[in-house]
Amino acid sequence: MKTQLRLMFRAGLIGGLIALHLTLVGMVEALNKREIIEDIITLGQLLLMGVGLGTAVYALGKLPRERRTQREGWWVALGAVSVVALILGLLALAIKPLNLRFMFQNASPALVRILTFDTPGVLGLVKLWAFLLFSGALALVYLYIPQPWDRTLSYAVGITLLMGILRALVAPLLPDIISDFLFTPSGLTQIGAVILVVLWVLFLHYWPDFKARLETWQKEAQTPQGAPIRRRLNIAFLVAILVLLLLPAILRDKGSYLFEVLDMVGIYIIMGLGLNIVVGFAGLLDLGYVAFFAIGAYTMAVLTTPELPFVRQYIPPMNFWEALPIALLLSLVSGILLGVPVLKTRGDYLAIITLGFGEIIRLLVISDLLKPILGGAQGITGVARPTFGSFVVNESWEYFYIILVTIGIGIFISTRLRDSRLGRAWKAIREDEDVAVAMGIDHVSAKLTAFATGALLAGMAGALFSSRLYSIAPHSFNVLISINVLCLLIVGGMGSLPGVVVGALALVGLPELLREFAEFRLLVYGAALVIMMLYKPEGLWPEKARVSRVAREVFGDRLKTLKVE
Amino acid sequence: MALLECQHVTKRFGGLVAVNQVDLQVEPLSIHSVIGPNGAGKTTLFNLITGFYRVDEGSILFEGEPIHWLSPTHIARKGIARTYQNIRLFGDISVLENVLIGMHTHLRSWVFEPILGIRHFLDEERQAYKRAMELLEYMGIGEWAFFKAKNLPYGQQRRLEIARALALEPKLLLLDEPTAGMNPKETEETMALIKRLRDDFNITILLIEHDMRVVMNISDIVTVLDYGEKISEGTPEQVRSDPRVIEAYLGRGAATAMAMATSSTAQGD
Amino acid sequence: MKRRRLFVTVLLFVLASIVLAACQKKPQYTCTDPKGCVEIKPGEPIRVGAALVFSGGAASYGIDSKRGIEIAIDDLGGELLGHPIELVAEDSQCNPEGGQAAAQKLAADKTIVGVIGTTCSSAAKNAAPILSEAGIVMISPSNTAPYLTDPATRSPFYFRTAHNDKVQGKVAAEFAYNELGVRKAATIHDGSVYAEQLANVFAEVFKQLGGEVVAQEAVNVGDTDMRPVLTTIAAKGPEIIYFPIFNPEGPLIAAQSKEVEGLQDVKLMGADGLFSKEFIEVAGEAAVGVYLSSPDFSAFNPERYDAFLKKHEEKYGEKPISAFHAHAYDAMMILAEAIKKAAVVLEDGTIYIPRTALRDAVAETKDFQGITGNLTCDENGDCADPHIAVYQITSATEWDTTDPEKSPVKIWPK
Amino acid sequence: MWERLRYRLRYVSGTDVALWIVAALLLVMITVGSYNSLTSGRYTGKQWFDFIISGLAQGSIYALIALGYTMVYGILFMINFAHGEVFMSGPFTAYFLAEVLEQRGLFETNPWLALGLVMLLSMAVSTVVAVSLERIAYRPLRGAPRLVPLITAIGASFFLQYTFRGLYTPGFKAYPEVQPLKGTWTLFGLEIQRMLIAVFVSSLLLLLLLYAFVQFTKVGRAIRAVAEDQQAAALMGVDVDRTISITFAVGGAAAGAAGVFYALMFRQVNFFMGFFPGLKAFTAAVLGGIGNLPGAMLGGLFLGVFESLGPSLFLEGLGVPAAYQLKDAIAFTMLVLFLIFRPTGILGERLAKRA
Repeated sequence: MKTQLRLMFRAGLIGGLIALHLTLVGMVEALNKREIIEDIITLGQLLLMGVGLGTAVYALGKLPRERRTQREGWWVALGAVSVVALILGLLALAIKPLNLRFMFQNASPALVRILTFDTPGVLGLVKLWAFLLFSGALALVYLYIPQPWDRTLSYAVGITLLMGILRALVAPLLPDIISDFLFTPSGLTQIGAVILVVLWVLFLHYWPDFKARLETWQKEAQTPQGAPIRRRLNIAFLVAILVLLLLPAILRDKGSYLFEVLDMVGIYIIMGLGLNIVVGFAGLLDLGYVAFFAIGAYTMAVLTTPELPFVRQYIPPMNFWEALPIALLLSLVSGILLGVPVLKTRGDYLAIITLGFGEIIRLLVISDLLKPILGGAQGITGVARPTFGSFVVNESWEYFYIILVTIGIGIFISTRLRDSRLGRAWKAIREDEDVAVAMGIDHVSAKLTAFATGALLAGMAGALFSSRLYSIAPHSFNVLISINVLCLLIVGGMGSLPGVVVGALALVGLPELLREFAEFRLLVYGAALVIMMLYKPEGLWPEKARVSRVAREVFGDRLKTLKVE
Repeated sequence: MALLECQHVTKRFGGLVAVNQVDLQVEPLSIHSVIGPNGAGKTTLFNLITGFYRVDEGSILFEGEPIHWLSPTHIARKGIARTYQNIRLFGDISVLENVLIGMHTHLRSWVFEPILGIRHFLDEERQAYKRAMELLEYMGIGEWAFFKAKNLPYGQQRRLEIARALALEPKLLLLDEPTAGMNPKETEETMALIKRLRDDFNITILLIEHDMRVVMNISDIVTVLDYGEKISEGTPEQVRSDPRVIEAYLGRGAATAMAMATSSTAQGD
Repeated sequence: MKRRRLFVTVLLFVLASIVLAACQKKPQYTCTDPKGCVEIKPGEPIRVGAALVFSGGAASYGIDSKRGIEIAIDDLGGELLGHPIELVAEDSQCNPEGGQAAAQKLAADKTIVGVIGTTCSSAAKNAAPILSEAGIVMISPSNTAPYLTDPATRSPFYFRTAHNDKVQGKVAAEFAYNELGVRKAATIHDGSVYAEQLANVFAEVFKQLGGEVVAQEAVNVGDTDMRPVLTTIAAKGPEIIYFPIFNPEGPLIAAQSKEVEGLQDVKLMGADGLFSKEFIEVAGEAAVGVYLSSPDFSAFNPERYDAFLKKHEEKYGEKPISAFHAHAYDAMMILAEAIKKAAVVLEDGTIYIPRTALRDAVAETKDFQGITGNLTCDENGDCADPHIAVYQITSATEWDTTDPEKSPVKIWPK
Repeated sequence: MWERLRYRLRYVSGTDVALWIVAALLLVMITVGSYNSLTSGRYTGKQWFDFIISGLAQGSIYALIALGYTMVYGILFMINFAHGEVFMSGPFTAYFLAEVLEQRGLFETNPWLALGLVMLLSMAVSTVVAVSLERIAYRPLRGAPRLVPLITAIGASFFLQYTFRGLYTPGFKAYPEVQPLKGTWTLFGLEIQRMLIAVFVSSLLLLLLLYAFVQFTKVGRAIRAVAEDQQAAALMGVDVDRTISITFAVGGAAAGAAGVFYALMFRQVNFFMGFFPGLKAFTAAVLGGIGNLPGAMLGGLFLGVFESLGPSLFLEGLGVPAAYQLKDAIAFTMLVLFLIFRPTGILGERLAKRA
């Protein structure tokens, strides 16, 4: 009994503190403006509901499985949720008499109204309690749903709500008739929510069957008599790729925002691939990676803009293709130049030196000293766009193709180098530099090559970035970019190429879509990083044990007899 | 001519003289052991030979050329490979790749060959993979080729380290306490392996041990260090009976008293 | 097979209901506007975008402006033509990519009527063309870069209620030369587009008038110790230091200049970025005597601004946190006024807002009684009150803009 | 002859040569710049002195923050990126107390008591933040690859920044003035701001206090033992978790105190105020030799003076416009040079060896 009480209060207190944090930081109030399901629930309420649900799940998780559905489970879960309600209720009561607003700007009358569901007096508190009890009870209800359906149903509800939240992404892609029917300007319509849940339940329910069938096809295709199936699968695969490739062109009008986001994700993927070589392969912790990005972007801008009279005296404005090789060359050279001093240092010193380099470049860019060349605080406008004959790449979906090709090249280079002599030298240096050197590896040139390759990719990303934006400003090139790229590597999984893509989607794409909640974007970003590192430090898509192409070729069937780990 | 020659090599750390005026001559194709109690300066000597420490005084010649001013990379390229007392493998990459890294100096490709997928590069890689596998199989750890090195059992890790050093195709192989942490049976196997290595690969081996008895059977020459100074050198028999060696190992007081006993134990081996 | 039938049934049901829903729509108004119209059915909100900076070091400007907009919406009673007003805030950050992304996101939403923003000129450079392309009228509360309303480069749907740097910098220089009679000036900017431009315009005009600019210095946003830069300036012997920057660097310069030898008697002058009570709170006694340029408050009824401040404190529990809340308030009000003018109201309460007509309505704004002055939009999109006054702070504790006799005291034009 | 030369230079690599050339170029630039500045007579001796004084004051603030950085690094070998936020949390919270006290007039009647109370609250808040940070975010990650705690610290830094921004305000809050610290004192015939002296002296005091704590108390011994070798310390009966918590607490308290000084000196607090000083303080810690308490102090002062003096002394002489804008570039260039030619910092590394 005593342990249960303790568990109840513990869970309740943790949940209560999180709820307090969310309300006082202003998240609940801000998100409350967004109705996810018309007239039913707002995002703010959903957030509180999530806290209630989470508290109940946490409390239940600490109980032995078989006792969760007994009376004990009900008491502990609902009790914990009640503690949360108590804490929030106290907050709602205390705001006015204690003048909490003096300190906490979000402890406003509006917040009280939200917490008490617009009902004054005791009734409001009862409503809050009932609301939280309801959300806690959801966790218990989940336990009673029979096996395959519990998961299916909860996933379906989750995905539907996510679609409501990411409305800006989904709705424009659908035909107007459908999207008007399913979505309101801020979220889902009531019917829309029901329909989506039903559709997702059906989809998720049939998905395993479909997947199993696909797998049997694949297996059949590998048997000698499976040639026709193989052919059909290949065609399907090709068609799928083709459709994917044509998708931007098909969606260009509706998806201008989607491609805006994807372009940015793509640019970060290119940078991520470059930094992956430096940090993931060679183990050189570079916190000033933005420097090369800035060099690429600024070279492109300075060489192609009609502005900057000082520069134009000497060089006429170039077009994109003339400037690109120079931008790449300059970033490559700067990679080597910045690499040389860095060679002498290791570990954290390396990190801080590179951080310093990044800052130096940013300060130089913004300075009055280089204003005639780099435009100073005003930045540069009129960067050239890529041209193919008379066709000018202009729209974000058009840039997406160029970015896609660049990503392809980046991945190609990365994979080729990873399994080569140079790649092995990098890995050796990463693992143990002394031993690597004793093996006859020239660590100077290996490190410089890593820096140069990384800088090249960052320069490419920068050139695309500035051309796509048409104008650039020095404030874009701050240390946060370096940190963001590093974080996406780690979130994706250090050294893993698919991890770069996943990490960029998670850390650049998702926050981009939630731009309207930008006040809380970095708050959530920070919390997500910490949670990620605590529970999944190897990343979302860690590098798996691989057998390289050459090994597969050389050892062939013998591989099957070897243990691979 | 000696393959490796140390002339009056001295290394100081602050006030401590770790290696003091050491002369050493390693004859080609010999197994030469350096023994001495803990802290005698054996590993420091290795670090001097492989270029990790700078020589304060004296010189080190390899095949008659001074090498003590070269960087570790270049010394390795001259044909000196080593292992470490506390095994240092590239833990997070596969066993096979560890050996491939050992072959680094014998491969030629750099940035462009692999990116462009030049045929010459691919041939070279295939050869290297085959050779690496042969080495692993020679050391009896072929089946582990695609394991991460850090997940190998301890004994296997020692073997991998030697395989990696052999991949360098060295003329001189430095082994730093290759039997550390092994039981007597494993120790014996390792000694036999070392002897085989010399014969199969035609290399010279310089070996560090602090347990004198281990090396007696296989060594051609034994050098004894104590407090950074060479106190004795010669065939195992000569060294074993040298009173200074006994003193170093057992302490001054015990030296004379135990002289007889020690020699008889040693003979009993 | 049973399962599949269920699936098909549900799918049919969904399709049928969608078709039914689609058939209900009956067009009653034909839109002829080249950029299209926004249709707002009864009960649906009028959605206004706010593309401001909410993250990073400049966030306080954006949040400040957003609060101004929200108060304006409150003052409108939360509704317009019987439709509630909904504010859709997007972070445009303080850089081109942020402006571009926010603009794309807002442009993709066909229900957005107009946009208040952006905060930073660098973001507006990219946002303005995109929103103009989409036919969304855009009024910025705080862009000051001349580029944006230069006839050669401006976007047709772009307007602003903040002062063009060219206007304010010129006024400051003329005041310093003619009124104060100083001949040697120094400028300090903080690397922001606003301050750098203002400082440059000031220096240019000051030189044209015949003065000498002895030092053009710069600090970084986030700097706290200004003594070194002030010592540097002191050595050049200016008679006035013009620092058109923001809080908190501005008040720090004012405060620390009193501690630097040779600067005790030098005149200090800032711009509207510093025109708020916070300046005296941080600068303390050192604020006394500082000149600040700002829209001329005597041109209109200043009590409205006081009422604004009261509402602000009530709603957000604190005083305005930066300089552009009033501009944002006016921007929202101008937009609302224009919507009223341009909207076509049908009998059932449905309204249509033709986009180009809305833009024209904004452009026709004339003598609009805002809290930053009498606003009139010129043909290039500059809507700020052209009357700029110079105020002098005379008290370290008092801040009263309603009474021209109290600090800050209006001293020019007389 | 050639042989002899080659022998002499036997340990010099191409990299070294390149670095020496860069360093020599920089040195020439610095010398020419300084010579021009000094001979141009733009500044009087008093003004040069003023540069140094304000540099010392700013440097003292860096030093105060750097102490926390260095202690944590010394014991855990991790860069506690969130230390700047620990520094911010204290004074930002204590602002509200200060505001109340000012309204009640305590800053007028008994300024020292008021200051003491504010200081106490600030230190308490910073300590709580630092300790919970360690408990929640860092402790579970001990022994993880080095990048993992670094990323965690970055994440925690964002989280804290935006939490406090949400809680209090995204704007600035102005601290009340402390009357006794206004005005100037005359020292050795020179007028110096009282505030500057107060900050400088208290940072020195704090350094001595911390030094004594680490060097002479039982807990301090435990800290040094853990810094030297965690496992060995644990075997010797030192409670490692507790010791690390204490280190964070002490570092946090120091940051809280530093924060109040910062707030008094610059009269304003803001959620972002920890970021740049934090970065600089880390630079200072590295300059002084990370993990080394007196080193952190020295590094901080050094950095402060360099930043303050550098633009006028080096850059202006070379005709650089708006030289002050580049003061951070000078600071970082110096850091880079330092790390290359003396990688262990001014006083060398290690908390354990030198405390």
